[in-house]
Amino acid sequence: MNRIYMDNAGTTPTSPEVLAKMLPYFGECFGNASSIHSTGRDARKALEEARRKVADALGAKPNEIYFTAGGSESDNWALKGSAFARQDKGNHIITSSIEHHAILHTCEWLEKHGFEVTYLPVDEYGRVDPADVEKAITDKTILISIMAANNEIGTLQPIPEIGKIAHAHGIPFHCDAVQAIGAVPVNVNDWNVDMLSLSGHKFHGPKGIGALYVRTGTKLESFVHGGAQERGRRAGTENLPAIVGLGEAITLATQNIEEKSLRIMQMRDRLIENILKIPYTRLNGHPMQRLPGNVNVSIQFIEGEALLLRLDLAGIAASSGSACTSGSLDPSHVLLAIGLPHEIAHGSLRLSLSDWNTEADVDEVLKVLPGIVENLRSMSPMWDDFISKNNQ
Amino acid sequence: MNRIYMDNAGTTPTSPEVLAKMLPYFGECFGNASSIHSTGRDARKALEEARRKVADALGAKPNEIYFTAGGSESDNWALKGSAFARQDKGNHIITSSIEHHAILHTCEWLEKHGFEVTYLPVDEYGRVDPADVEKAITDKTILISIMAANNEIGTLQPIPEIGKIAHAHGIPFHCDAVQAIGAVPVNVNDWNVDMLSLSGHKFHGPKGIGALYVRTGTKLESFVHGGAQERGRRAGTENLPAIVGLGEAITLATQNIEEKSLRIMQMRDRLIENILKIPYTRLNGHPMQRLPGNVNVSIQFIEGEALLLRLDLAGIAASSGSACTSGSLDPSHVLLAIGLPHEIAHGSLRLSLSDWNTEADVDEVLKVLPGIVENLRSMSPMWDDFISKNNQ
Amino acid sequence: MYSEKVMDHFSNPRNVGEIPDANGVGTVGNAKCGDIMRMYLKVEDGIIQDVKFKTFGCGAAIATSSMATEMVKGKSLKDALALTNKAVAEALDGLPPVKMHCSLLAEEAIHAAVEDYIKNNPEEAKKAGIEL
Amino acid sequence: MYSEKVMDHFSNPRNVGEIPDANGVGTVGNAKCGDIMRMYLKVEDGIIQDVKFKTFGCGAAIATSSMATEMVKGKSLKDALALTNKAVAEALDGLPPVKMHCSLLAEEAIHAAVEDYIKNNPEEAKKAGIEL
Ligand SMILES: Cc1ncc(COP(=O)(O)O)c(C=O)c1O
Ligand SMILES: Cc1ncc(COP(=O)(O)O)c(C=O)c1O
Repeated sequence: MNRIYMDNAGTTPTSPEVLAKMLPYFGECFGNASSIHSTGRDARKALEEARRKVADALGAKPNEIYFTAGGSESDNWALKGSAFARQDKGNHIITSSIEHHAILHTCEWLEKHGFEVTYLPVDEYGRVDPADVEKAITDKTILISIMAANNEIGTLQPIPEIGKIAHAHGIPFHCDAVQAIGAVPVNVNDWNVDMLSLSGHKFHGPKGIGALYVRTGTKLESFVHGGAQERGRRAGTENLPAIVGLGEAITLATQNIEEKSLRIMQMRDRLIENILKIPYTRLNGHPMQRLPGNVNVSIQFIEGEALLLRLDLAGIAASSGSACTSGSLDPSHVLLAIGLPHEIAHGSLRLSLSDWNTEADVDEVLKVLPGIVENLRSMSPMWDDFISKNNQ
Repeated sequence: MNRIYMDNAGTTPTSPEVLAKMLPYFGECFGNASSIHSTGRDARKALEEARRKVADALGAKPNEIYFTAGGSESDNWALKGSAFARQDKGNHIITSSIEHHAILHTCEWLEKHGFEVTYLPVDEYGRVDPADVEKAITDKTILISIMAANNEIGTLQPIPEIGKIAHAHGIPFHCDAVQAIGAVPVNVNDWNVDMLSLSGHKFHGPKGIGALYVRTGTKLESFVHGGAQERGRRAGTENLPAIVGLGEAITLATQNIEEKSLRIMQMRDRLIENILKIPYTRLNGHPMQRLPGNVNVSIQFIEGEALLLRLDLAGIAASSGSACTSGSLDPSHVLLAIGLPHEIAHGSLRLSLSDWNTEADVDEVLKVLPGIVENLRSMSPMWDDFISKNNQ
Repeated sequence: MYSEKVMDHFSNPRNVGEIPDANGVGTVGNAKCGDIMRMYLKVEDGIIQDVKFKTFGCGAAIATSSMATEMVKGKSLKDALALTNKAVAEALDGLPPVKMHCSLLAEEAIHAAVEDYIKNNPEEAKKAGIEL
Repeated sequence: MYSEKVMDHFSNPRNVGEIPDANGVGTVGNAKCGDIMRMYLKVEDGIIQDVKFKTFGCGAAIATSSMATEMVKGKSLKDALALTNKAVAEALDGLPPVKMHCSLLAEEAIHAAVEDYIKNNPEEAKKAGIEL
């Protein structure tokens, strides 16, 4: 079966070009970049070249880029590292209620360690109001962290405005841009960010590698302590093949981004338009300010996991904000934050596209999805109850 | 030039067998192991298979193995995670003065956050005395962390005895076994450890992947907060290719370990015996209780980095405990802890072997090293002064 | 994550639907938690002659509903009341730990339908040796 | 990490050795920190006719010693006293930041040797227009 992959917000395959660049660094050029012998020196050259590529993609300076093991580590580092480094200035952090768990659970941990966190609400489209950010600032605020693009509903946040507010108050601003890289143009200066997290596997780079951008002068404690790697700020033998892969992947992902996005947006909009023709469905997230590749719809009277499994049997990989996919009883905190009732949130479907998807993929999804929905509804007691109520 | 690599304690190349096992997981089977569609489910199968392999290699249960980004993260997690999880019981940690920086700098960070750390001394061979461990225990001690094998001088610690003492006092025991895996047999039960750190790239596995063994029932906070990966204890999209590589590498590394070690020890001992024939040299570390592949000698009147560079020009990659290789002015804390004066510590050379080394490599090193030493001494004012003093 | 049996019962659920003249109906779960199961029974002479279900829920919810109906079909009311979630899960070659609550729901749905029958037909139930 | 120039001066250091009849000798650094440099000068008519060094230290220490001797050979005492560590580092196409102290040591070693000469030969120095 020719499988269709529409879970690119979850992870993406490493592109063959990227893998090809990585391969020499497993074998021939495997050196420890911190060693002084020539095996180590060759490694260092590749490392710094990759750092320059990541910096270029963000409009940053190479010495502002630190490699990490992924988006989660970058987020943990930015939050805990700032919190502890600026503890003398205050203990208040501002974030949003729809951040990724790598931010939210880190905030919860910080709350157990003496910090106070404001979780800003979002509107029905998942947007943070910059005015709310400004209102939440106190003289104890030491950090603001808002994501660039939501991983579930794809909503883009007004990052440059929020950054401007943060800076007007002299507060460092962190942005989780894990979903934004390769999807929308990212520039740390235009965005007024002081720290920015990214993760390689979200844009056809390798897994287990990410980066944290840290603007020169930003106070930040180390998170992983140990050796003097990454100029003493992030310990651990450098993961050279993955670092080289990240450099290559981010270069490819940020090339011709407008053109690529346009093509992806066309597929996205065709999916949305046609899925919404199924009765009792709704689009989640902002209609315009959304990731080019993100489709998130709630399909009433059916449950997300069952839908995913049926799609999977039909050769389509997707994801859901259903509780059942996570093992908890509550559905996605993001869907609840935009005001969906639980029973509707349970029936959500996320299709996330990359530039590897084709119009034929879209055709196929649109061909099989309505039948699956109909079938699942036909076995749903909620659908029954709804129909008989409407017939009365 | 046919290069000889004797810096295996720094890092090792990923073996072709291991890389071959990894490759499918970059492309065809790239799924997110936490997704429920079949791409994700295949990923999960591979993940759990790798976990079983790591567990088998340590005599542990699969659900006691957590994947991390490497040895440094494992060490940070074990220490910070235990410290915060057991804060109500006390604030005292016992470790040794010759641990890796991933332990020592983490301890220093914990000291800034209300914990107290005892850094046990070592004898002239770098051994921790189990009696010292027992003496250091107070009713506030919440963790003991001692490395299995030192990365610089190769000294093996009496881990089972120390573990027994820890357990007799009801204190959890962590062991940094990064250098021990694949070099000596490791068994978490025989060793009486509750947590154990390891890192893939030290035994011909990939970089950027490691594991922390956590005995069932051990209290440990998360270190990287976020998604529910690794049963909610370590967030971040699973680095599947590297995890598969780690599983393969640890299986290969722990196979026929006695036989392999014997061969490596023979090379080691031939190196030591012959290098010590150069006048004014000494062996660092324990003569018997040492890693099969570790040679560490101090060569008086010359400086380590210059020696490494000369060896490198002769096609031999090695390392040193010289300050000059680290950019600090103090030489290795390990060499100072075993009582070497600074000027002798500066002239240390570490040759670390893996089973990829050959007797021919040893021949070559023994052929070129004496000439290099002689040449460097001939330009050393310290050597001049020493000779003229002895001639008086 | 799911066994082949679970996937089989999920993709080809047995006994989906309604029984128009059911004499025992039970609904358990709630939409807020993401699972609702409704069981329809046709009981004659103390024997479950027919059983059907409708379920809103995840793969495990659908599979356990299907399996539970298979397990009580043709059985006595007593047997149906003795059905346990463990038995359902085992018949499916196991369920992931986080999904065990689905098998509990299936057990409860069957029990609720049987109890509904008993409430509506106390005489018949007594004949079959069952009282609430 | 090191430039080609540094590696060249490290692998083929110029002017290594002693001058048995040196009239200016300077030693700086200490073994504890891992670097000792000793410079030997043969000065005639205010000109450094010959210069040699011995160095215990890292690659940069050896390379800067070598370069510094090259830079003062055939030069006047005044020129030698004007030698800066920056000039030495630049002549080597730069040094890693953590190694800049080596170039400082090379500057100090040259200066120490010149000062030794001046101390021992105050009259000659005066003739060359130099006083301590
Ligand atoms: C004993 C010891 N612990 C920890 C580490 C850290 O491992 P990694 O560099 O893979 O993070 C190393 C190696 O660098 C080591 O030798
Ligand atoms: C918005 C966002 N932040 C952080 C992460 C965490 O990244 P990783 O799983 O690579 O650690 C993800 C993806 O899982 C994400 O979508």
